[in-house]
Amino acid sequence: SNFGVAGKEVTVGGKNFTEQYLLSEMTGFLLKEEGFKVNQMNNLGSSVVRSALENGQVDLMWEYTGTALITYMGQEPVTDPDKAYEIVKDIDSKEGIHWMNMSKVNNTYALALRSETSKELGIVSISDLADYINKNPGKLTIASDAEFANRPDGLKGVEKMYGFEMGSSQIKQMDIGLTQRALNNEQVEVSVAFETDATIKNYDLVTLEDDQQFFPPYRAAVAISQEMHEKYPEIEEITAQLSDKLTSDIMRDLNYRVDIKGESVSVVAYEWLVENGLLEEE
Amino acid sequence: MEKWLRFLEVNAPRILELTIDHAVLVTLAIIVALLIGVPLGIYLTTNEYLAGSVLQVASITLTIPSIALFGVMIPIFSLINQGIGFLPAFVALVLYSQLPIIRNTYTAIKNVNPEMRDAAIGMGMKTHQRLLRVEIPNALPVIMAGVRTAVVLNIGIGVIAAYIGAGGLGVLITQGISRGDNYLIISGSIAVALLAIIADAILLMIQKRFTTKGLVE
Amino acid sequence: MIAFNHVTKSYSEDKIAVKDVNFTVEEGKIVVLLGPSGCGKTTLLRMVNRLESISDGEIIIGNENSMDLDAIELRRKIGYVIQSNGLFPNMTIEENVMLVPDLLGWSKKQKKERFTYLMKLIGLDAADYRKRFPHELSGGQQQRIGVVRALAADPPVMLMDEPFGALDPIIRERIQDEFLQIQREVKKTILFVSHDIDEAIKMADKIVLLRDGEIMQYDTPSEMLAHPKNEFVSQFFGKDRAIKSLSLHTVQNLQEIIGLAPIDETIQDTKTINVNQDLRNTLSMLMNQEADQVVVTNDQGENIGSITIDLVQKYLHFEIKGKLSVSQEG
Amino acid sequence: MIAFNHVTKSYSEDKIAVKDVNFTVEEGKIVVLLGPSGCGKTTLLRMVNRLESISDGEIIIGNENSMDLDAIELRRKIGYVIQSNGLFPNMTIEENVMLVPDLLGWSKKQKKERFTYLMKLIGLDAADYRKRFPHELSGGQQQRIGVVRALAADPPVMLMDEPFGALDPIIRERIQDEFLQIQREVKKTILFVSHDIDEAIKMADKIVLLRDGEIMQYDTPSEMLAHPKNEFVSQFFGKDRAIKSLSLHTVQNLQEIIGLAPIDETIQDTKTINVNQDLRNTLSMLMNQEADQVVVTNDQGENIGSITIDLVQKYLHFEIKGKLSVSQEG
Amino acid sequence: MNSKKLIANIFKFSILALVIVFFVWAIKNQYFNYIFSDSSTFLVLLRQHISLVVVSSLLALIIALPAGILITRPRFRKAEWLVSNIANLAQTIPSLAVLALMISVLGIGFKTAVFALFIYSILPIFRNTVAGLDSIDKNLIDAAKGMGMKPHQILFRIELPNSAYSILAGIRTAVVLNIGTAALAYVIGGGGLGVWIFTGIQLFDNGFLISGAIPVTLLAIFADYLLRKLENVIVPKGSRRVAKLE
Ligand SMILES: Nc1ncnc2c1ncn2[C@@H]1O[C@H](COP(=O)(O)OP(=O)(O)OP(=O)(O)O)[C@@H](O)[C@H]1O
Ligand SMILES: Nc1ncnc2c1ncn2[C@@H]1O[C@H](COP(=O)(O)OP(=O)(O)OP(=O)(O)O)[C@@H](O)[C@H]1O
Ligand SMILES: C[N+](C)(C)CC(=O)O
Ligand SMILES: [Mg+2]
Ligand SMILES: [Mg+2]
Repeated sequence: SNFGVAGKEVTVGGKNFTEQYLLSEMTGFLLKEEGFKVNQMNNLGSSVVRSALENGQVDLMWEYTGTALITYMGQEPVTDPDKAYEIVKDIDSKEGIHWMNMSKVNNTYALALRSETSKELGIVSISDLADYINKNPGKLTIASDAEFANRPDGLKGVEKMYGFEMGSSQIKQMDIGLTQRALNNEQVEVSVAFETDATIKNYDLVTLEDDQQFFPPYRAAVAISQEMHEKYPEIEEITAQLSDKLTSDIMRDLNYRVDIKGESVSVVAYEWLVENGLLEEE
Repeated sequence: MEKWLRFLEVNAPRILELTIDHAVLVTLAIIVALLIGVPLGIYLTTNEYLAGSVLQVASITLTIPSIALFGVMIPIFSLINQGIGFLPAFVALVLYSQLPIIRNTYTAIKNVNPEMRDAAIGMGMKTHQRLLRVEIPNALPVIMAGVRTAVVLNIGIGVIAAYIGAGGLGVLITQGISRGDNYLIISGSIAVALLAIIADAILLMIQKRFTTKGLVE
Repeated sequence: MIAFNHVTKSYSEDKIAVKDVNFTVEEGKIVVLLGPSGCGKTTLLRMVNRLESISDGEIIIGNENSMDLDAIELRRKIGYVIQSNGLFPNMTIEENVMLVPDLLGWSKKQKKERFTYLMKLIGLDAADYRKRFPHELSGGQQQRIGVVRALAADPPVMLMDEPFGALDPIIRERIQDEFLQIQREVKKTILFVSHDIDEAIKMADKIVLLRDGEIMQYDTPSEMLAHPKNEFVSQFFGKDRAIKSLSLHTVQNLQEIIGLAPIDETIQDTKTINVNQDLRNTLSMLMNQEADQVVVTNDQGENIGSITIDLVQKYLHFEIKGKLSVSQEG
Repeated sequence: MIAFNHVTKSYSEDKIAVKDVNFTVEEGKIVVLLGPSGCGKTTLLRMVNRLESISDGEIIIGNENSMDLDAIELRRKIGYVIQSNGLFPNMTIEENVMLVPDLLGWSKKQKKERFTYLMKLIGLDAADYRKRFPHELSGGQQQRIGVVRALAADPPVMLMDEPFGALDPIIRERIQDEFLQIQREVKKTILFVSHDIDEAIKMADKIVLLRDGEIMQYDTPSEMLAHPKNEFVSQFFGKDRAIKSLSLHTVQNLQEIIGLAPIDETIQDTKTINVNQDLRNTLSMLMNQEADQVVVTNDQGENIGSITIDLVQKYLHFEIKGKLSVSQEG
Repeated sequence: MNSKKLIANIFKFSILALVIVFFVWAIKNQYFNYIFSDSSTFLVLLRQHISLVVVSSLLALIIALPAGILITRPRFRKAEWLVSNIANLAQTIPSLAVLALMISVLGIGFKTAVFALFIYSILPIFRNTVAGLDSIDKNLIDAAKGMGMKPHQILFRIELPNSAYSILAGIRTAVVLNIGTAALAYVIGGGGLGVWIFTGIQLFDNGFLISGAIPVTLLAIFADYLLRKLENVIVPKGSRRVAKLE
């Protein structure tokens, strides 16, 4: 049934890009199935959902290990995903947040170029990019969302590690959904991309090799408030069904259906859950 | 067109749900704004000194860009752990409604023909009788105009509330932007516009219903 | 009765609107406050129902000091008519007229009866007008409603501030007549503000002529026209005040005091005039020499005598110089 | 000169505002359009400067058909004063008054001189008022500015639509007198709308009395008062029109036509009256019997005769019935 | 009387206190720091913001003012009802949507944002122009015609000066609204101080938020103030009072 038993209520938080809409929606479906009344608080910046989780406005969310490690906790990048997960889990246990169900989805940041630009300028790695920019300052512009432009694991960190700098007027900031479009429309030369983005393939873009391994792994996992976890321990099992099955490729595929084919988030989420036997068709 | 039908078939329940959220947010904000603004507007007619400063403050409030006000609400309300969602959006909308409601109430009561007021006093009406029987009825059309302005304004501004997690129709539009989905954007905008038009029409009906025929010129 | 005892009103130290005013409006009489703009008429009027405070002196209404009464109570006992009629546009005619009775808690039946009675008084059909709104009435009708609204709770005292000021001269005259008719029936004690000399002469039992807040003269209209107390009064009423005063008298008054001339049956070219016609119109007719003889008829249409310019002049002389001089001549 | 030849104006098939109107305003004269509200006065006036089109007939101005002239040219040659004075709130008094001269391209110096001259005409200080705005003036002052604005480019013809309608009676009378004074100096050809009988009588060389768009009578005021052509005219001017007409004449007029009575030196109780006093005030004085004899003095203060009610009556009779009847009696 | 003044003063001081507390809190927490530490970015964003507003407002003025004048001419009067209603309907479309929909037409970036803001600013200017011209006393027009003024003379010497107050109020509304809406330009890559506001919201970084939001707010308040001052210059002294009385 879709009707929650009195008191069995959770708020699922979500960030402002497609993968997150999908993850929240799928989680919501599963929880509803188990008799929870589910509130969604979607469409938020990373740190906003995070602080909502901290202060109890949000009960659980899908978070990425790398994001937590660097942006929230200010730690050094860790290349091993399981190690990273443990560190994050450990630190957050003191914050009243419980991590569980790390999936195989690795949605890391990437820098993308149009493949023709890449060929023309001979840029295939971020080091190439840094070289080019240092030789031709002010020539390339980058499309980024507000987060990437300002996060320590974002542009600032990349610049620092690779040793280049983009002037503030070279950084075109916009909604995360539009960066690849801006690139494709030749309004910028570089854009930020997510590894699971479907648009990369679709637009004939290439992602630059992170040859100095700046970006840590960004494994999607469930972060839930300790309180909620203790109150409803069954949530761990419910969400495990998802984390067990999801991979970056599946995520990319689902993103493709939403972003490129224009299907509705809930339809895509619902159909996938049904196809994979997590939900019975009504 | 066919695409639209398919889109609506899938999304209609969600659009409806968000529309209701949006309407509830705005309605609650307006009700609270009315409870504050109308008595305040009436009181201001008796205190010129205060009227000047209150109206000035209210008019400055209205110049604050909506995204800025919503944004500033986050750190402030985080102090009580309510940084995102309904409460900050609600408070921002109440603030935005104050100017049209206070100003229109104030000017409407103020502009009630002084001779009419005189006649009422001269007939031995007490202050509350005068307010209820003469001043408010005659000021109603102008007060309602203020309410209508506030409602239409709030329905529009409510869209921005999606950025601080308050839900509502802004969700459709912001997701539409993120996902480059014009169907979402357009359906969201049309829902907002319709909501505004319907709300305005309903308020106009209420206004006509409660305005005695005597005031219809 | 309204008595003003040494009433003074100062809005500020150097703005004294009313200065030491003393006069009494007797029971059932109309006293008109007359004077140039800004002389303090409205201020004086509004002190009676305490819309303005009294700076000094006292106003006695009935036999109580107005300050001893509760302001709300006091106002409900005083009918108040203002220039622009002040009808409430949001209320129907009935609601407007019955407002004070309503505030006083009259029963529905009482109110309905009273409304019907009042509307009859001003010659409007109660059923027809009950549900209408002020804006659906002509200016003249609105003014009448304004007057009966003030009469609604049958207050012994009425204050009227230029009640007919906004009307055009023709309708204005009609309403003045109508109002005098009503007053003959209801006999209120009325304080009436006007700045129109003709209106004052017509409506007043007595006139208070004000200048700069001070009473210049308090007298009956004919006394004031005949014996202006000072230069200001005489100038205010103008050089033709004798002619103005003629409108205060009818042929009947003349007949009663000095009698009419006999009718000369030999004169063919005659015109007739009703005995109730005022002397101003009569004189005009006589001056015009529209006929060689003007015969006076009574209400039954019988000829009761003839009238001449000489008679008018004599009558006026009598009115002005008093019986003494008439008897001297007579 | 303005001549109306069979002028008709219909706003729609069944709304004929002006019907076959014929009359001529002679050079330097004031013709007053008089009549009840809605009778077509404004419409008639506005056809002259083509603010309304003419449905039928023609209007000749000077000796040109108004339709043959360019509308803009035509209007610049015609002064136009409207009831609400129509001063432009965004312009100073000087800019308002000098607008037409400005449009006509006068030089700065010319304008300044003209402004000073015009302000003097209405007794206002040019330097003081030059930079003020209309809202800083009283109603009466605004009205005066409205009049001189129309006079600014010295147009031979003036149209005035109830120019003094908005003023209170006392100020109104003062401005009327002032305007007549100015007219004596400037001698414009004036078409003047009024609905006030006294104003019409006072201002007009001739009156056009309209009803429902048709001319009821076109005559000098005294003719119209003495010989109303029909029931409507006679009712419109009222029963006391003989007395009204007295204000049109002075003792001087009477003296010229029927002469004064000799002075009886034996009578002690005399009052004097100036030969320029109007007969209405004179009659009032005589009726009042303020003295046993009223002696007329000329401007040099010399006594030139005495006056009696009989003389006034005779004079009026002469005016009404013409010389014939006087000589019969004389 | 005294108690009323007292209440008014209490209100004024509490508001002032609130504002001061806010600023003290913000400064103490170094929330304004980005303005100084990253002043080059701040200046870029500020310049972008101002250009967005100025360019779009000027374009809107160039279109809306003549359109308002045209629609109030006798020839087009009949269309006024229709045009005004369409304009009012358009006003109910949220500004964010107008920005978003322009992407499909013009792509992403500054030009798109300018165009959307321009579209959005036309309405208040148009509406106030029409209202201003309509509210002029018909007697004035009559007097002007009667004095032999030509239509263009009436327009420029009577109608426009006397509706200047209303037109300026429309421009003021448009500009203030515009400053706020321009803060949304970030979403479509149009730049402006909205970038910092959104950064602040998404990163929950009060520094970015306040360094973006407060300057935008001050910009709006300042523009409002400036345009009010402009009234004293542009609106003729004589008609200012008349307009304010309404
Ligand atoms: N509230 C007030 N404050 C200060 N002065 C006032 C006030 N009300 C009236 N006055 C002044 O008091 C004087 C008398 O005013 P009032 O209104 O009584 O005159 P009025 O005779 O009724 O005049 P009008 O015929 O123009 O109505 C005037 O000089 C007026 O300016
Ligand atoms: N534009 C118009 N369209 C239709 N009818 C009109 C128009 N203007 C005036 N009328 C009608 O023409 C008639 C004459 O109007 P006009 O304004 O000339 O009267 P008036 O004598 O000036 O009246 P008032 O003394 O009230 O000013 C009236 O019945 C009026 O209703
Ligand atoms: C997973 N990403 C790093 C792409 C975005 C985030 O942290 O929200
Ligand atoms: Mg008064
Ligand atoms: Mg007229």
